Amino acid sequence: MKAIMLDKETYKQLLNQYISTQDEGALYRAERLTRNFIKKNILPEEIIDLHIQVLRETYPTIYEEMVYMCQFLLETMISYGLAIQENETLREKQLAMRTEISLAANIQKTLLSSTLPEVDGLDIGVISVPAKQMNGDYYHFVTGKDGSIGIALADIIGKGIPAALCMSMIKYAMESFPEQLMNPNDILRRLNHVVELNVDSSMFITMIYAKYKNGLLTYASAGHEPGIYYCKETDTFYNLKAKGLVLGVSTDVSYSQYEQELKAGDMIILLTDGVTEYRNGDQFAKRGELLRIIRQSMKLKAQDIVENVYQHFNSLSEYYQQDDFTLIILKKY
Amino acid sequence: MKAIMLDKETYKQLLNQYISTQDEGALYRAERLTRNFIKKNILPEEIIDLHIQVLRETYPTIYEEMVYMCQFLLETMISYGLAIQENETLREKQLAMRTEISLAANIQKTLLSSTLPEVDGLDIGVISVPAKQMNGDYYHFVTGKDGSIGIALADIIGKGIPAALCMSMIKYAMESFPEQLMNPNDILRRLNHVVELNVDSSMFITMIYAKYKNGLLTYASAGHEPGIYYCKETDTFYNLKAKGLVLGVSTDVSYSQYEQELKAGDMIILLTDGVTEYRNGDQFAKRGELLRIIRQSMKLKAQDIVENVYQHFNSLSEYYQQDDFTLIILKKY
Amino acid sequence: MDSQSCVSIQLERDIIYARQIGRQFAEQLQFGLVEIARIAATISEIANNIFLYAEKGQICFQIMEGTGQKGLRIIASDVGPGIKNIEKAMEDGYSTSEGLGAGLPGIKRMMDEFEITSIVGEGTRIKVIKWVRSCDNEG
Amino acid sequence: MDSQSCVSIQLERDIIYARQIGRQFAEQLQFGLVEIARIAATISEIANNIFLYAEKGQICFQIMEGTGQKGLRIIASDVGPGIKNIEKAMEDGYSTSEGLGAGLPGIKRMMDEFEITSIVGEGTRIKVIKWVRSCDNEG
Ligand SMILES: [Mn+2]
Ligand SMILES: [Mn+2]
Ligand SMILES: [Mn+2]
Ligand SMILES: [Mn+2]
Repeated sequence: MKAIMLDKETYKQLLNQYISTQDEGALYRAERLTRNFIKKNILPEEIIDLHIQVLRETYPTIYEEMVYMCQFLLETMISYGLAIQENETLREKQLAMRTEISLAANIQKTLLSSTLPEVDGLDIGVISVPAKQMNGDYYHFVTGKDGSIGIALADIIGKGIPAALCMSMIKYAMESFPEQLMNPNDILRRLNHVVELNVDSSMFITMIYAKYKNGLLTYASAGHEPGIYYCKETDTFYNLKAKGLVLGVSTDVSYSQYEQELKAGDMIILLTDGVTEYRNGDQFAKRGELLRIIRQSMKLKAQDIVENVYQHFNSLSEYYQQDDFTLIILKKY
Repeated sequence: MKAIMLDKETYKQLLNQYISTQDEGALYRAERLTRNFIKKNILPEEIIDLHIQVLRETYPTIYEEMVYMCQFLLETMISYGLAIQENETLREKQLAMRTEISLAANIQKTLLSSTLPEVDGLDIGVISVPAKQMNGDYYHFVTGKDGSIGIALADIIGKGIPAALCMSMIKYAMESFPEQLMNPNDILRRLNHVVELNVDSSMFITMIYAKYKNGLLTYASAGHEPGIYYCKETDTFYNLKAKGLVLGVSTDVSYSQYEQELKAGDMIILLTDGVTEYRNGDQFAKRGELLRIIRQSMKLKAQDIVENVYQHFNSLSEYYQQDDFTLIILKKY
Repeated sequence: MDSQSCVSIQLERDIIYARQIGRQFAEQLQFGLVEIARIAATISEIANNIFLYAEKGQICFQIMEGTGQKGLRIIASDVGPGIKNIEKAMEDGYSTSEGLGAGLPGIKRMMDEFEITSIVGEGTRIKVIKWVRSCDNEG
Repeated sequence: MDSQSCVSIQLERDIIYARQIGRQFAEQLQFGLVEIARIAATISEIANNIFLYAEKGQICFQIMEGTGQKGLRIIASDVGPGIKNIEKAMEDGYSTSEGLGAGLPGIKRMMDEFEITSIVGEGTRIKVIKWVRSCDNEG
């Protein structure tokens, strides 16, 4: 209370100084002081009150009308004062929300963590970096009893909390499927059903599901960003063509299943659109840029390649990560 | 732009009116107008500008010092104007957040919905009403292949989005347990492990898990609000005593298992603390009040009883639902 | 002036009259300019609340004199349908009908004490008190 | 006065000097009182930004005369460590060091054009332009 009184005295001094000298320094210091006023909840109407006081002190014989003018102004400022006070509450709420979301993001991280499976002859690398706090990309590895591995990679269209909940539903649904049904097209058909039933039509999901066993990759796609096959023999990258409707749009959808044989030195690259549609300044990258970087680091371990790719993009000076970024690489050796 | 100019003209007229008559009506209308100004992003500094204009028009021979005073004031108001503009953005963000959370709440609802199982000789009723948008209570029914049913009722300590994610984890974990392990104490022991591993230590969960088969209720509790047993023969309510640590606090915890036989006319009441710890004005209800209402409607179907209880509390004039409210009643017939 | 006074609120000009009465009480209690303006704004808000949730009501003023403390109590009451969700009405950033910062949260901020009771089907009553502080005259 | 002028910013009194220069330019361009005050406030903000992310820098003023449009361009630059997370610095309700509403979002609101480039390890450059509107003199 004392301190506030002092602030107000300072303000009056600055005002008097300005009246006699029109000094820029007084204005500057008044600006600093006002910032402090706002923090201390001193409102515009109180500033006007100070002015009335200075007015009366400086011009004891002033027309009463001029005081009325200031009183009118003071009344006007009440509404502005209220708006400013609301601001503070809104800020606090926003801060609380931030804390809550960061807590939720942590839970999501542990909830959706998936350990890399160990498969003979296959080197696996994966990186997934959310654009905001909550990740809307989802990947999961399953190890089958027959020595096969399943790889799910999904992108939830829609962000934030709803996407996170939706993702945990997918994970839960997928784990509840009986293992003998673990064919990519079956899994997508069933997931489509679950998503269609449970999720608002404004939200949908793209997914690629792949199964690897003994050098053969079987996969199906629900409208997902196409994967890439690197053929060592021809030293060429090919798109993994696959047709299929995104999950959650239509009730009964069946998915085609595709195959790709892998030989030593071949690679499979699975990704979400966040990898190729990043923005660098005003430019959007093409898949070509991705392949160039992969080719440069092809000799490395799969995990090093994916990290290398992310580092490359992230280090671009005008890179701005708009979307969640997930990249999986399988290297047959 | 035209409209804003007009507003400013109106303001000047009101000001002039007030200078000559000190009329309350002018102040009142100025207040209305200012509200509109705030919505239209006319800021306090612009109001001061209007004042300077009126000052010059009304007193053409005014001391230049008085204008300087107002200019000083105008400069001061810039910071307030900025704070008010921020307010608008914060409001928009808050609105967006609300929409997101209501979307998430919908997903949560479908995600966590559990259909009532059909069991011979048992009438089941359940109601679960969240205090805010997201529900931090969780219940789930499982039907076993052996004709038994499992009932899980949990209360996540912690609210909002993190609680919702946590809950979907519990659901997922529970469904992944092999059925032969479906004993209440085993389930709690395993869940404790999952929660301990995955969830931040600031969040924990109370849970009661009960299994019903052929007139016998087996149950275990992890620090949950005690259930209630109604014995028809003695026409008396008894607390279902059970000891056990809340989930997520310690690594290795084992839970005791308890039994309660049910005869025709007997009831089991499972609840979360939101049912008994609601606030009515300044008073907190006791369990006694709950039992009084249940006794009144005991003859009804289980679903009608639980709805009746909620309606009763909700209709109290000063009732304020602080916590999520979940009530399950099993009636043996 | 009497120490109690009521104004019935049905038309917009009644608000202006209520503000006048409230201002007179406030001046009598020697509130500072800022506090007087806040009292007037509060009267607008609670009158507005009457229009929002009922058709008419009344606003009563009473000077409070207690042990060493003086203040102005304002009670607004109506027999309208009542406010269903007070919690929401009290939340910041929620009221859209009025300018930013207005509504019930605004009243609460401007006054020293605030109390609202609303019974659905019976009506709403808002009680506020503004206390005179010894340093009020100094702003 | 020349149509371009730079002020180096290293001490607090340099801010005051920069505001003075900026104000002279603004008066020369016949901006209204409100806009002049906002230009001065912007100068404080960008100078403050220099202190926040670097030790020193400079602020340059340039009168823009184009096809029927006149304006004041202000460029602040430093060779400090750069701003790592511009996105966050641009977010409302985030800056805690300053009063509510200040910081980069505040500058953006006060000016007509706003551009920031920051390279980590090289420095930061903020360019703003305020255009003279024909009705500026009428507030
Ligand atoms: Mn996405
Ligand atoms: Mn994406
Ligand atoms: Mn809870
Ligand atoms: Mn609870």
